[in-house]
Amino acid sequence: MIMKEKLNRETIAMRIAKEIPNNSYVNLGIGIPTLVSQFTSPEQNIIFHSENGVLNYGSLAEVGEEDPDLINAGGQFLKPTIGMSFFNSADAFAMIRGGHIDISVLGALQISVKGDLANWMIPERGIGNIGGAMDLATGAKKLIVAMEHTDRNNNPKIVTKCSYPLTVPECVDLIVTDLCVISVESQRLIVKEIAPGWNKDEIQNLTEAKLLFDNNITEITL
Amino acid sequence: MIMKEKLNRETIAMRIAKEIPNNSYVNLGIGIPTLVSQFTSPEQNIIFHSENGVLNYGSLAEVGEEDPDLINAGGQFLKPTIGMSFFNSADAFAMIRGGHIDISVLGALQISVKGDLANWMIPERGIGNIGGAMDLATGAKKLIVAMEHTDRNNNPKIVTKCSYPLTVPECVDLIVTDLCVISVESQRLIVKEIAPGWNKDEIQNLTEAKLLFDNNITEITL
Amino acid sequence: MKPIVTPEEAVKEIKDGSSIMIGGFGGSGDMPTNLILALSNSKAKNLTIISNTGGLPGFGLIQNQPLPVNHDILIRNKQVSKIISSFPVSPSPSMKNALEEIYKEENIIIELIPQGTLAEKIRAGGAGIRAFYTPTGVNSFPSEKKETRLFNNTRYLLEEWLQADFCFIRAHKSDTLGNLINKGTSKNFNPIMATASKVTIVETDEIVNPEQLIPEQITTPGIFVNKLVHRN
Amino acid sequence: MKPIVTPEEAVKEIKDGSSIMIGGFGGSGDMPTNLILALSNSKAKNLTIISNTGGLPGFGLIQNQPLPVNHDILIRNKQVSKIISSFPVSPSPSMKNALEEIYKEENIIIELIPQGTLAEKIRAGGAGIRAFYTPTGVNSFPSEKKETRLFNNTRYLLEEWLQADFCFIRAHKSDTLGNLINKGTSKNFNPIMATASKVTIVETDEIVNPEQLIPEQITTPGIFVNKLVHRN
Repeated sequence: MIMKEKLNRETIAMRIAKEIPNNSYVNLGIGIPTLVSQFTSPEQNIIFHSENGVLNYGSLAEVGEEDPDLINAGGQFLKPTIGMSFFNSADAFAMIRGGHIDISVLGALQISVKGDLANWMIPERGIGNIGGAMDLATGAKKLIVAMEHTDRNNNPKIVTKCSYPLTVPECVDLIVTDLCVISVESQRLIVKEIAPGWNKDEIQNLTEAKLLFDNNITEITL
Repeated sequence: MIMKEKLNRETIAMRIAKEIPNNSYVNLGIGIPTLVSQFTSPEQNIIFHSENGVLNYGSLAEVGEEDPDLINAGGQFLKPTIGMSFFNSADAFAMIRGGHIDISVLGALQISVKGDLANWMIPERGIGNIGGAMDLATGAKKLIVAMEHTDRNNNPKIVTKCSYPLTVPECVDLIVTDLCVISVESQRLIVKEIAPGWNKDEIQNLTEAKLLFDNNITEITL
Repeated sequence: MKPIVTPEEAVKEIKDGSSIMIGGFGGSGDMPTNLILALSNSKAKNLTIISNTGGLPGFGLIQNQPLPVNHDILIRNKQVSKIISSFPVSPSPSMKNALEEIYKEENIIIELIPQGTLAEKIRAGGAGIRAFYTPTGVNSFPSEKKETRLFNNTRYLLEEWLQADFCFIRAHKSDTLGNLINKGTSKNFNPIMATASKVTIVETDEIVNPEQLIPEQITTPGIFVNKLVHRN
Repeated sequence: MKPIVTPEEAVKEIKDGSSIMIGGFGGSGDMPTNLILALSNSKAKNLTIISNTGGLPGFGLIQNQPLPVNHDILIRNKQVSKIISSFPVSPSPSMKNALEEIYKEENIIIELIPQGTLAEKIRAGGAGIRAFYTPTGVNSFPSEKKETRLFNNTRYLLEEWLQADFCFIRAHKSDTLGNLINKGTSKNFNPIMATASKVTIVETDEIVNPEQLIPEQITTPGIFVNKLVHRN
């Protein structure tokens, strides 16, 4: 197979930023999701939530200006931002579980054709981290997954049935990978957009799950 | 029956104040219980809790200095006091239900020989107020009842079995009336102190429940 | 940015049969009086009101001040078919509120709930906790019709969450993002009701820019707020 | 007035088999490091540790700063027999913490709980709520051994409260009455753990007189606090 160019992490984040309506409350997971906040504009008035207890954080702190009492759930240091508010972990998850977060963006190890999400444990490791992912995938109104289409060994991550332990079954709404944008609709995976230079067969070949392709499929636009 | 002098409301409150160990967290109900805070000293470092969301309140506000945002659960206006803290109703009752309040002082309509408390409804009225009493009688480590020994028509309020609907069964630890101090121990009522000028028979005659009298019974001391 | 509306605009979408949580502890200065007044001037009927009291006009009243408007007026107006409350009537049987006067002939359903259970049900409604086991009410009034369960030989009562279509709450200050500050004892039910209602409408003394609030003093983050009404 | 003690005095009553909640989100400046260090110098063994992570020395670390002490040291010392956590090991499999290195040979029990459920179990422990129904974890890992129940056709998982013998928490400021203030994102698990432990020990940057705290900024009222330790 020719090694064609895939989207980089920033481009995946940029594409996801386009999905976020103005005035949304959004939680970004560790990894690619974290990058999404760089690609939204202040005019969109998007409020970012982090489950360690902060709403309305903005940019990251400069090196030398880190405050250990101003971090996000990924352990990154935040800049003090006008409009911030702080709360304890019970209240942070009350927001999530209570349905007050509009969009959660998470990474994934595997996603099944039904939209099952597995992202907390690689069985070979024998031990995993759940963190806030299970609550976010359960409670957020919309769940977007940001990930590479395949793992490091080119094994498909979008599968017929997850072999890794599930985080939440049937929870994913949209998948943005380095190859395409997939909408999960009634337990079917519908490819809506494809990365420049790639075609349907190439993408299906890197995917274990059966993909459907939208009639109005387009190139990924940012 | 000769109309002998009973203790007044302030004296009942004063006797209860003596029961409160230093450094206790104490919730005072409406009526006689409210008066208790007048008879504790600052050196005792007693912290008063009110279930509308305040800890460490002190004296009442003077007329003309009332602040509608500084009240207790009885609707009385409070003076701003050093060391106060404020919280919402869920947190106020987390303190009560979670066992963090050392002493609750409540009024009562009836108390049974087993220490059952009835204080939320007179059946003839057809409708009653529970307020915070049920949580307080359930959650406080110690429950003291402050009340007149009989009702306005001289009917006993300390009864064999409550005819009024219960607030909480078997919850009362100590009863201070205008006639005596009664300790509830293993479903028995043991009179420990008697008001000056009264004797055992007179008190039993105004009580439906069977009373036991402590061997070391004394006059009520303040 | 949260919309700033008049009380009349704020209550416009409240229809017959809506449920409304009303913050405040009792009945005096801490109630969202302008919102209640606007609702009393609307045509909405068959409302379910969830509030700590059943409307106590004299509670927490400063001497020589006029009786403040509270939800008593909605009951007197016959706009209410059900009330969920811990303290529905006056502490004194001789000073009847509207609810006690008319609930029988108007068939108003009164659901009486211990205050801590009411607060916890509302918090659960906002926090996505479907139900919980509480020790309060076991073997007394509310448990008669309710499921109980033993944990380690202690019995607890099952209570479900409580949610509403709307809530009217009070704030001392709001910023334009809907972050709220309540002074002193005026938090009470306001912050938790904001979490448990589909549409949270805030009657606030002041509306300021976000830089004018101290983040650590915010009692209700804007995520729970939908509309702001400036109290005059 | 709350007693002000040294870290060594504070941990003296912690015995073999005690359960200890440790506040902070991850592993950097927000942990009660002096209390953990004192405990690591004590003889207490077979401890149960309840904390968001299993001890992540590098988490939230400021560049070029030394690795801060956290409960990783207790595990490495073999003082821990059980850990209850949502994020027990390093995010990267190649950077193992002590727990991942030794849990098998040391038979350390790891109870893995979703972070929101962990927070809610602790809050419930402090609020006298014996158990609750949550949607999180239904049909995935934790539900395998757990009871579920349908409410209106949606399935929820039953979770019980969590309480501990001790907790170590952090505060930015405390007054002599034990009222605490946490800055910024340093609330996290601290205020709720304070409510759910028999003995709450606070490691605080400052201890001031009560008149120096703004009541509206207090995040943990003194009612939940037993001992204060001044961080140097």
